[in-house]
Amino acid sequence: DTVRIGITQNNVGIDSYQTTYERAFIAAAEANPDVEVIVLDAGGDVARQISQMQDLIQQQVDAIIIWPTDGQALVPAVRNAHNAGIPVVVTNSNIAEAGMDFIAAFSGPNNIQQGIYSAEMMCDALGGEGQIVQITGMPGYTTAIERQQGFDERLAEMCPDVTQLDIQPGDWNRERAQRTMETFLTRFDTIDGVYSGDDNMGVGALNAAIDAGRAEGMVFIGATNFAVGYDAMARGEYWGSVYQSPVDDAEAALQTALDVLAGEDVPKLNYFDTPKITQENMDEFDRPVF
Amino acid sequence: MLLNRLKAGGPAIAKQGILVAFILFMIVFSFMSDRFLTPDNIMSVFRQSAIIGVMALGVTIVVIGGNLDLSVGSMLSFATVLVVDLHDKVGPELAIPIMVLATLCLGAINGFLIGILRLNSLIVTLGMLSAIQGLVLIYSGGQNVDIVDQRGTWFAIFGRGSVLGIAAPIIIFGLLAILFHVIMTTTPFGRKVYAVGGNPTASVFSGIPRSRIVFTTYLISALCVAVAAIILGSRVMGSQNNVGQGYELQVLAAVILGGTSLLGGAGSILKTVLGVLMLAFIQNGLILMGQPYYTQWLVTWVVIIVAVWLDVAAKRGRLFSPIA
Amino acid sequence: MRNPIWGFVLLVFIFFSLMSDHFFDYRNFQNILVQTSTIGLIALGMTLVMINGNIDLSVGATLALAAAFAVDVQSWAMFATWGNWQILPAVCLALLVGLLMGAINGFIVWKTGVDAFIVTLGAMLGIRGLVFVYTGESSFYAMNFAYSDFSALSVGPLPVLAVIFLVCTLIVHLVLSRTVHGRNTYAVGGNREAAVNAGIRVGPHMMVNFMIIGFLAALSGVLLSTQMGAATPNLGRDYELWVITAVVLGGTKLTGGKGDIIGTLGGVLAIGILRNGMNLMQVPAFYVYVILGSILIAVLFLDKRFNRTEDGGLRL
Amino acid sequence: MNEKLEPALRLKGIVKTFPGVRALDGVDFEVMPGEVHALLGENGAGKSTLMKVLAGMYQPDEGQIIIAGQPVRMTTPIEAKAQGVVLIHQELSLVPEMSAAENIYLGELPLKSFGRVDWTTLYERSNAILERLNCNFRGEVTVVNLSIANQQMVEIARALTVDARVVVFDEPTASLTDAEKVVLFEIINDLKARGVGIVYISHRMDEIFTLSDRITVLRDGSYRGTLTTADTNEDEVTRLMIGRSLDLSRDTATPTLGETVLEVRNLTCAPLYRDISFSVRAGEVVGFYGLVGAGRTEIAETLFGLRSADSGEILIDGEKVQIGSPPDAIALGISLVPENRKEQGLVLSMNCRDNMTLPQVQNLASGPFVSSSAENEIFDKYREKLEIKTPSWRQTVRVLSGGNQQKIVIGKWLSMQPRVLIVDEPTRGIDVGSKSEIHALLRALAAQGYAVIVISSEMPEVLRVSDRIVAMYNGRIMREFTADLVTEDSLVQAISGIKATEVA
Ligand SMILES: Nc1ncnc2c1ncn2[C@@H]1O[C@H](COP(=O)(O)OP(=O)(O)OP(=O)(O)O)[C@@H](O)[C@H]1O
Ligand SMILES: Nc1ncnc2c1ncn2[C@@H]1O[C@H](COP(=O)(O)OP(=O)(O)OP(=O)(O)O)[C@@H](O)[C@H]1O
Ligand SMILES: [Mg+2]
Ligand SMILES: [Mg+2]
Repeated sequence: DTVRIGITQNNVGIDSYQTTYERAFIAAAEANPDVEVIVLDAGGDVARQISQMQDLIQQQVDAIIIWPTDGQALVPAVRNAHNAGIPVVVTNSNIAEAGMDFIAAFSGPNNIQQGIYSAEMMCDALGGEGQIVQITGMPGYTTAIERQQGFDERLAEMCPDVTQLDIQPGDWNRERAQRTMETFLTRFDTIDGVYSGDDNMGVGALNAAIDAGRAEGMVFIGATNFAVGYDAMARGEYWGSVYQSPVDDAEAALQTALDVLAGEDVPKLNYFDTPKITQENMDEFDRPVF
Repeated sequence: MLLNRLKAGGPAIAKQGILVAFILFMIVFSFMSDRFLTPDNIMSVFRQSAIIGVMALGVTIVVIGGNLDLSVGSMLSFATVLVVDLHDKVGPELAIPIMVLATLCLGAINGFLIGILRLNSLIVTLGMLSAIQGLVLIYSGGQNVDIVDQRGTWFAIFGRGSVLGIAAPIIIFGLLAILFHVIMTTTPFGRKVYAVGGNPTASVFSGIPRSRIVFTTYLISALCVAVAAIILGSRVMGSQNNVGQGYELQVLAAVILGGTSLLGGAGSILKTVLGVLMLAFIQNGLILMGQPYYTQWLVTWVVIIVAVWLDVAAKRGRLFSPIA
Repeated sequence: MRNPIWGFVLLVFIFFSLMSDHFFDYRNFQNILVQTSTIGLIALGMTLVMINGNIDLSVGATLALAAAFAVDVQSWAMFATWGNWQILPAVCLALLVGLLMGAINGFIVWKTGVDAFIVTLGAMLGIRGLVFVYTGESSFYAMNFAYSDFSALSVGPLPVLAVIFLVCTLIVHLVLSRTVHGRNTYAVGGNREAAVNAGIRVGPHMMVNFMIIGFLAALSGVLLSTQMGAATPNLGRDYELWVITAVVLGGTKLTGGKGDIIGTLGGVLAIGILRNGMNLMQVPAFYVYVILGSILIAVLFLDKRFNRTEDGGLRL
Repeated sequence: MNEKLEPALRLKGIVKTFPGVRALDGVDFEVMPGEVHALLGENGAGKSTLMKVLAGMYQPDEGQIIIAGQPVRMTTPIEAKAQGVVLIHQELSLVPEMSAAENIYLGELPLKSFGRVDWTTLYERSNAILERLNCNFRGEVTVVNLSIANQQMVEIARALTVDARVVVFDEPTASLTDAEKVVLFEIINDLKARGVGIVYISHRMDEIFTLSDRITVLRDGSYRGTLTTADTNEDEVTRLMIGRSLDLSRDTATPTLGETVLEVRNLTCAPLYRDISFSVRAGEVVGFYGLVGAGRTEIAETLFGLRSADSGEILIDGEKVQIGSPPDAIALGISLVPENRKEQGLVLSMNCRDNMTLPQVQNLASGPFVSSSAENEIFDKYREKLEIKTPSWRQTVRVLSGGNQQKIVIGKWLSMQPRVLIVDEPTRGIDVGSKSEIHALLRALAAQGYAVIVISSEMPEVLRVSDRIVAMYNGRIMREFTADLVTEDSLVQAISGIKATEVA
């Protein structure tokens, strides 16, 4: 017989990643005749996500998949589901430590690891020395915080001679990142590299540098490889990024939930692979669809 | 004599409040970073402020006419997504007029609901803010749009071109500001907008077609959004579905900083330009100083209140309000 | 009910009852009440402030600041030995912070004579800045599950959060309709000059109302943080817009002088039921924006149709 | 007057300046207990300003306020009230959405525990006061539902809530009917009998002479002298006020009437007015007389395209016309000076000149721009013609005195060179000097061939300016009189609803 699975997403439409994720998720569910899904979107608002959790619990779905808007704040909501006997699978960005006891599994990329990858690429590209700036995602959101954390820690450890001049947010917004980069360019006479929390912002920073005539020799590293980033890489303007497929992400989440429901023994942390992508190895990857 | 003039509260002095605030602010900031007042930086700030600035011009006119427009943020997302998406589908020479027309239609809906049906502008444009955001997402299917041939298209001139070393966005913003300033201060239309905003009833009793004037102010606002979208799309060469999110409040803050009264009937285009520049210089200056981004919010808080306070104080001729 | 919003509430109620299997369920009604309590509490304060002829755009940020205090203060070393009682000083301090933010807004409006829209627009940015300064842009969480368990308590058939909301609604309703302060609220908004002439101390009066809304926003933040067991720096973004929408739907005039709590309750419920019902019906996210926006305008339009009296038949 | 008596209130050498205006220049003024002291002066002479100083709303730059022998400083209206000084405002100062009782006790609602309003006491007290004022409504009604006249009564009722030492009435009768005036005068006499000092401001000489004991005259912000009413006459007062005598006689020259310009046939807009037919010829002034609420304003609004009639026809020059909006009316040469200058006549935030040229700003364009010189020309012409007192055309009209504001509105519509000029209550709140100028102006306009309609609730006014008088009652035309056949009695009967036939 069919299982009913509810999913509450973080903020569909804020970027293509989440939209593509949603599509892939629905497609995967439709492909499976035994699955019925309830797809909800929290619009980036924690409180709304909590209400959606309540609504899903109230409807007594068989399992809940949640893409938390905030790792901490969803812990009680997840606990409620757990107490109501509904298994919870966390997708994409993880729940806080305190909530680990109440989830069946996590499935998604490792954002801290991605930050680490980016730091390693930056070190490689700069040969271990130089001055860089960082443009982060929307302040206060887990993905942004984790990527920054992984990057900062790994960079300091791996190449202490690379100095970070400043860190400012780009709000996941290309124009905003472009503006921030323009100001960096005025402020610093030497910038050797730029790390951006995703490629969308990275391309904004690249645009600013090109307009200022200073892109030559500047290293651009991003995360979540978007099509624009891929293309810029192909043109040789963009150094590297982290390849992360929303389709893999969505399918992994659904599969994890189904495995949990089937009573299989699922590991707590299911990270799917998000490899480094650079100008050198980009041929091995398809151009992202988003 | 000077004190008397200061007390006279005429239009000449009303300008001074915000101007004084602006000059004070620039002096303080230029002491804190030596890169602040360099020509390069000033040009860069001017260029960055063009998008918000162009939208603020339109919103100023709406506000002088006694209404609000909170839908400009979503509308900017709409227009940018549309023009960028169509760019690759039908080419820029068709994409631009189609986008302008579609944006004007949204402006016309605002104008119809507020100007003709007389619904409250705050709530209508709030509703439109939400509805248009949904429209954008439905149109794009939630996907980012990008111009593939970023280097080859002439569409790039609006955001990245320059004439005599002056960036195109600055030229567009400057020309529009002058144009709207002239329209508002010297033409019959401008006079009517002030009248309708100042006292709608008396305007009707004076034979002014109030509905049509309000309707037109929303068309102008939409037109400004369309122009801003061209600059934005051309500058970024792509668009997210939520590029304009939150711009409505930045725009409104700029208009307010410019001393335009939310009650309608008073305000000035040139002072809005000051307001826009002031906000842009705050953002820029604090990054130049290496301050964390949230300092910017705290500084904006203080600057908005002090600047508007100085402005109203200059108008009424005393510092503290007469409210008991 | 003379207020058209209650007709609308009834309409959407019937609509969703027919359209969704899960809507007409007593546990779902509990959910709706809990979900509306957040916006609802602030809306109570907003009704006072708007009847006063002012507006407060900073409530979302105040809510976030209070939530941060409520969660963080619990873990202060000085209360370490207090056990579950450590929640008490935390909540008190959070509410105090709300009062203080309201007082700052009110004081500035009073002394500078700058329009409240502008003052609180500035505060909306500034207080959010304070939240980030205080939290260092990360989330706080409560070590103590007793804190988040509070939100799961019930009083009889009602969840405790709903009870708090309903009690506050009753109190604010009584204050507004029965007390001198409440009546003066109408006077100040209806004709400020007349209020001044009559010797009402308009400045302090408005400040009190800003403090009330600050307090209610903080209370809302505290209750929200009990549901999360945590506080996030981005909490409450856009809430001001939804609160204002609810209050206006409830029939309060943006220009002041008119409105009541019964209407506001209707407005809040209307939005809560719509949100909940669309979730249950699984309306796709993109369409939810369009539907909410259109309904907002439609209700405004119908309201205008039913209550068109102002112009007395004059074509203006 | 009794010399030994201490004045209830004395003002000495009051100076008050506003930006660009010296509104009060060393004014002395005193009121004795039990005296009605009238304060007279042209529009903008400073009467209201002086009273606002007295009521603690403005602080004087120089001078002293002495109450019961003690110099006092009053910084808020509430302090003034505590000293027993109550001001009834020229402009209504009410909260529309609140009940009459709450308005009467605004700022000092009776209290119970927990800050609750004591409704029982509130209604008891206010209903007692309203009864004393012979009002036909109760304290429970919402003010917005009351007529302007009744709102004025609420305002007046406030004076009776405290044990007042001095009560100031600033043009209280501007919107009262005759019957209500009688009640007001009774109240004033009652207060007077109880030893309260009354300051009475009005532009109506008849009232001044029936009510007052003494008259103080202000001119251009300075004190001109105090007269004992019994020992003086209108002419002397007028000369003190405006520096010359007034010719109050009706201009008797028989007008040369032209063709019929405006004709109205069976116009009906239920329930406001029904079956209205009349015509106006070029060169003629037709007066519409009736009580407030008779429906005259609504007819004017219909003619100006602001209201649509249910049935009936409007003809201009014998041709049927449709007037769907004010621009239509303006294009047909109709002008309307509306009855409420602040709400309907002026954009208060705009300057004097821009207000005056507003309806024709489209036509003053040179190229795409408004011609500033053409505007100034118009403004200067009518400022001179109507003697508008303002430091410059840049002054916002908000700060002009009521009378000068009214002149701006009249100037606005005169400058449109209309064929049909409708003026609704043209001299409400206007001083005697300007009033007679406006009357002369209306006559002169008619003589130039304009068709003029004057709506007024003041009998002397209609009698002075009209060639024909249309008397209205309750939405219907009762009778038409020609100037030479009208008598005050028949007019009063007509507007009270007594049919002509019953009289004859
Ligand atoms: N707030 C103000 N700012 C500037 N000028 C003012 C202000 N209030 C009054 N005035 C000016 O002071 C003068 C006196 O005004 P006031 O209202 O006292 O006249 P008034 O004698 O009451 O006239 P009216 O009979 O028309 O009511 C006028 O010239 C007016 O323009
Ligand atoms: N039959 C009626 N039903 C309802 N309201 C009425 C009726 N007759 C009169 N009124 C009210 O009275 C008002 C008419 O008063 P208004 O002051 O406009 O009349 P008027 O004759 O033009 O008086 P004036 O010009 O002297 O002020 C209308 O606005 C309306 O509210
Ligand atoms: Mg006066
Ligand atoms: Mg009338």
